[in-house]
Amino acid sequence: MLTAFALCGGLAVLFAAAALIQKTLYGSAMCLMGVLLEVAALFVLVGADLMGFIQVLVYAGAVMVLIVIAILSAPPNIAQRWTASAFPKPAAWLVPLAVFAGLASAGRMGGLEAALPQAGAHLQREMAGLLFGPWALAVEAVGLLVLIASLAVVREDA
Amino acid sequence: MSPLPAAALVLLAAPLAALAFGFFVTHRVRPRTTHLPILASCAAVAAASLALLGGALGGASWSGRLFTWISAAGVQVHFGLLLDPLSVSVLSMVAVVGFLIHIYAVGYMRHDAAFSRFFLYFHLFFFAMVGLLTSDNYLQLYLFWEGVGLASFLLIGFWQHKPTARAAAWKAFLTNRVGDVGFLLAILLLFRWTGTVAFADLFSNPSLLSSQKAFIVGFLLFWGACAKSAQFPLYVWLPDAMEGPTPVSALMHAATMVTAGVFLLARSYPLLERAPGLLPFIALVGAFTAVWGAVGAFFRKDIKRILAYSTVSHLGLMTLGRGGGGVFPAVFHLIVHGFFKAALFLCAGNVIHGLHDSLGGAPTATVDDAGGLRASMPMTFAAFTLGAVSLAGVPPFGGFWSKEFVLAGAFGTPALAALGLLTALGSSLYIGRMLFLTFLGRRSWQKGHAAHAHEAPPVMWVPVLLLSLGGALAGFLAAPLARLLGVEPHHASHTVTALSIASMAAGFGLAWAAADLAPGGEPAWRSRHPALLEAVESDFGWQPFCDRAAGAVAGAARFLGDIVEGSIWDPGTEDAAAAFPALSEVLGRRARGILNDYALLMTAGAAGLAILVSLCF
Amino acid sequence: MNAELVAWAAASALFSIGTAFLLLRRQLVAMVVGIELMVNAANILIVFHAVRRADPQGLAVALLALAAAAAEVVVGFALILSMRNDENEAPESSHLRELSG
Amino acid sequence: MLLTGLWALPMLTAPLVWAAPSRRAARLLALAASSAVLLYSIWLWGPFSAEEGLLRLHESGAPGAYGLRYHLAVDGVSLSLCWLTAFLSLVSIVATWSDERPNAYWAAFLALEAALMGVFLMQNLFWFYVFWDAALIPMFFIIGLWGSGNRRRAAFKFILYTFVGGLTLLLGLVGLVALHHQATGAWTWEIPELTRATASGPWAPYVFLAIAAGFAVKVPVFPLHNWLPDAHTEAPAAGSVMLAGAMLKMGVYGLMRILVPAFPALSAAALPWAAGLGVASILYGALCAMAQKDLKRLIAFTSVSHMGFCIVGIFSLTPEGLSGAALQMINHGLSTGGLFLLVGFLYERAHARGLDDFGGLAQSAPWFAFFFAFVMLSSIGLPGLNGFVGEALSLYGLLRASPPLAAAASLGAVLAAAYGLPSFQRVFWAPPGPASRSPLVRDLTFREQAVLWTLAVPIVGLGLFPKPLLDLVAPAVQSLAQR
Repeated sequence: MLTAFALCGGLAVLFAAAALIQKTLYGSAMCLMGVLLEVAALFVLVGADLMGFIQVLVYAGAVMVLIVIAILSAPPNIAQRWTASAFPKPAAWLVPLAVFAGLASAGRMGGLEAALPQAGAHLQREMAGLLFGPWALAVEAVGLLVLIASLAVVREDA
Repeated sequence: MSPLPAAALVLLAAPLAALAFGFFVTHRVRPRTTHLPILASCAAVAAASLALLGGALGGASWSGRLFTWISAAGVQVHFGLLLDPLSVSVLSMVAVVGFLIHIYAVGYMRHDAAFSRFFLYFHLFFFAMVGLLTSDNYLQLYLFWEGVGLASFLLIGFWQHKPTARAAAWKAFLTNRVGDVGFLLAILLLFRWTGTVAFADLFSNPSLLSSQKAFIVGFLLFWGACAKSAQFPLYVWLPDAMEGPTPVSALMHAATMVTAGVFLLARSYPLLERAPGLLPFIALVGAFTAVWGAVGAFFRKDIKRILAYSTVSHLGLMTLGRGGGGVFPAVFHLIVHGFFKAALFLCAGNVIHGLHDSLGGAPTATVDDAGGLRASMPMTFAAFTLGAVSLAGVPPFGGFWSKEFVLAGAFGTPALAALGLLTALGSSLYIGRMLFLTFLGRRSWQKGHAAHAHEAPPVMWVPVLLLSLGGALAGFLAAPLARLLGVEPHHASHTVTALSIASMAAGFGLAWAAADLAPGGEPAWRSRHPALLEAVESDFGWQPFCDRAAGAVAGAARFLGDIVEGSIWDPGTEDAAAAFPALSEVLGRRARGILNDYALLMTAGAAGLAILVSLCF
Repeated sequence: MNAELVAWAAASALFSIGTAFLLLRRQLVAMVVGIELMVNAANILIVFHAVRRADPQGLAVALLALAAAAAEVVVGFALILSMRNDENEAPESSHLRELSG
Repeated sequence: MLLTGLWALPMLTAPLVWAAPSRRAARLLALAASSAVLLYSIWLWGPFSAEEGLLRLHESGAPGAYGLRYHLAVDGVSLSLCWLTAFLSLVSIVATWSDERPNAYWAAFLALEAALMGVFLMQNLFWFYVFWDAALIPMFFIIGLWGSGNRRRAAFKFILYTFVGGLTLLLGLVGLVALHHQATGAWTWEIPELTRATASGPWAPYVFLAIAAGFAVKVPVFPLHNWLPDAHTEAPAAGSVMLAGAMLKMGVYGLMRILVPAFPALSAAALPWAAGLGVASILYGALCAMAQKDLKRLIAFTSVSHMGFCIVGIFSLTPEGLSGAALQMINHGLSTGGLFLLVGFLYERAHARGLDDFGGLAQSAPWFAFFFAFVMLSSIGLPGLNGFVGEALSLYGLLRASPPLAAAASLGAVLAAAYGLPSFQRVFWAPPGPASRSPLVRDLTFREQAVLWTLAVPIVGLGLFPKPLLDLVAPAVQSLAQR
């Protein structure tokens, strides 16, 4: 299990890196889909099946569709991939590296448990209980947010 | 010590009251009468001091505290009066001589537009000196010491329109400040080492200061006295100081200013005594100054300048007396010198006054301008002759006796003795030359001038005659003064007397030979040695050196004030401020409005902050 | 091998790659992709630790975050599409240069 | 509520003055307010001496979060500085009475007075700093709006320089609070508490330096003095009086009230440096003054020289030196204030202040000459006038701490004569220059003379009877020296 977990994590990172250096937006989008699916797999591997399904549904499904539509509605521009920054490019590359270094050092690497945790069946039930019980207001708020967001795509002249 | 009598308070109260009344009332309402309250105050001070002198001769001395001046932790200074034999004896001379000079000044300054202002300054001078003499601690003495300096500044520069007077006034004050720094440091060191500056505490307990500390303090005090009393390195201001009106010179040279330093040394004698090697050093400086002044006086032509250098010389003698023979010779010579020097200066004033028309109103005269005045100015001539023989030390006049005591003290050391005899010779030499050229000889002033020399009015010659008589008869004061100071005067041996009389006589002889009485003509020896004359004129380079030193400080000031301030500090701060707009210009060119750049800066900033925080905790 | 190390490493790498998108890619769509990567990185950690602690609240937060991220993508693309006034070019970060309002 | 009145009264009157219906009403109101503050501050001596203890007349609000609290109290030093501020405010207002100044001018002086009072009264660092920086604002406008020729540049230089100094100070003060928190675990901004437990630790020297630099800019100490000559020169006469007379004292007061008590060990260790800088200020200021051709600039540089005596007095850490510094603050306020007033009067008449523009004024304006000489003599430390006592005590303190430095500092007395008397001679004795021939150069008017006589009284008084003031500051000074 742990090997599978590590494999999926590694693949997700590889896909992300590939997305970064793709020349075309389509390529990036496809690589992103790979990342999203690998993340879903990570969720399933720790026993959070529900989260995995939702990840596939919402991200790998709905959001990807949105991205593809956004790319489609603009003319392709393959010549230019990187931004015309005012700063030298190596300096700009250093910042993500610094972020990685900072995050990596902040986490307790090789921390508490070596084994991969597994969510019990009750955990997702309790989550549901939370969402529809005490956290109902938050769920309602997010639902409202999604509704308003969907209104945003309505064209002004429609 | 008895409590202060009323007369003691008069010493300070009368001049203060006179000054206030003169400044606020007569100076505004009737400026021509300002001298009246001031003369009254002088008379009161003279009477009070003579009364005190009488008491002191009866064995009394007084001291008292008036109020607390400064009180801060370890520094406790009280304002008080100390009237012991030393201060009373000098005070009496100062009061009497000062009073007579005040009277003389009424006549001398009668026609000056600033008559009233002159008297206020003049009396301030007098007041400061009286305060100085009666102080009971060093800090209070320092207050009046500086007051004397201030008054001398005002009076030397009294004729403000003259650039030389302004420069001389400044030079006097500045040189005195150079000395005062030493005095002030001595006072502060006394506080540090003994916790007190009161004379009574300091001198009653000899163990307060170790001999090494006494040397440091004594040396600094002597440095202060060097400036006020015109001793060698710091005498430079005194010859210039005759830029003021003549009564000022008389007061300054005889009574008020230059005697202050000698008085300070006399006052500090118990302290100086404790310092090993200091008294011989002082004596040596004094002897050197005495000869130095005598040489300067001999070559000068300006009559006031001759007298000024003669004062330098005699102050050197007093210092020599202090260093060699204790308090008595110095104080005695100080008193005698006060009388005859005042007389001589006032005579010079009479000469200038008398030649006023032929000089075209110049404030001073040279020996060449005068000549043959004995007939037209008989009273002045008489007074001058009395003063001159007294100065030269012709027996039995006053100067003879005081010089005997000084030389007697000095004869222990051959070098001092030689210098002392040389001074004795020099004194008669320069004063004889001046006497011969001014009053004997031919009347050079009549040639080409329509005007005539005339005798001064009685208000001007009576005080002069009295002063010169005082100087001549001052020999009688020796015994009472010695009794007053409680010392057994160390009489000179016959050898010393003979030697000093011989050198005096030789001096007069040389003077007669050196003074070419032909009118207006330069004696042949003068014209043969122009380099020598030039060297003497510049005091063998010492005056120009002092001027250059002052110029160097002024140059440094200009360097700092103009160049460093103007081209380092100002641009430094202003350009530093201007760097910020320049920096924003540079950075602004980078900001081209690209989203990624802002994201970059934001992320970099957040990451940097996170790293900083993680490092701190 | 350590599970926590894997989770941290993957999340850190995803997050910094997302940052790189944001800082270096020219197209606005790609920048949104970067943001998605960062959200996912965060979610990985939240879910991992929720499971490890058996805390349902963590899962609930991850779920809500996921929904909110979806909404944010929608709004983001709506903005990108509406700013597109030049028919011949893809929307780029350099097009948003001037404040007006 | 005794002390609040001292700063609240001018602060509340200032907007009224600004809003007054006419210029006449505005300046009358300003006069009334500043006289009331002066009388009130003098009256405070009664309640002050009725109390016991070092800090008296405590007045405090409820403690707020993070130790922020409204807390006022005075000791001898701050009370005497309050008197000085009130006195000089009144003097400045009366001295510029004839000017047709707008309402805002008078209001600015009251605001300045209020801010200065606040600095001297506050016992809470936070409020202290608020007033510290608030004092810059009215002074900025006084220089920038009503100054002479180059006023803009001077005003900006003034505010930038002193504000940067203020920020350094703020950094240091926050550091001090943090150090105190580290040591005791309590957050407080109360000055008495901060100074009771002495700060230490590896960061303490940096905090010390930051605070010292912040105060040193205001004093100003030698290398940080550059804002002062321009600001003093371009400010209007009354502005220079307040700037030199009262505002520079903020820095010295801060050193005495905060820096030295909070870091006694470091202050003692800093003695050679701090006193060395003080001596450098004395000599450098005096030398620069010698070279100046502009009277106001000359006096400005003498301020640098005189404030150097305060520095050496404080860092000698002896009761005598500290008393001297406390006295020197008052003395410098009086004598330099007086000199700036006199030059202001001269400038009002002739619109010139160069040394070479004048000459021979002693003939045409004898009272002018008298007062100028009088105040100048007090400034160069003639014994019998006020300047001497403070300088001598500071010098004595330094002598106890470091004799060689004291010897160097005493040369300041020679240099003082070298800048003071020639400037007097040039203006009053030398042949008349272009400006002194102007018929506008008249002698002092009655109002001007009245102002100067009121200055002359304390100048002589403190010169001959400084004991009451020395006794007033003695407890504060003793407790400081014993730390």
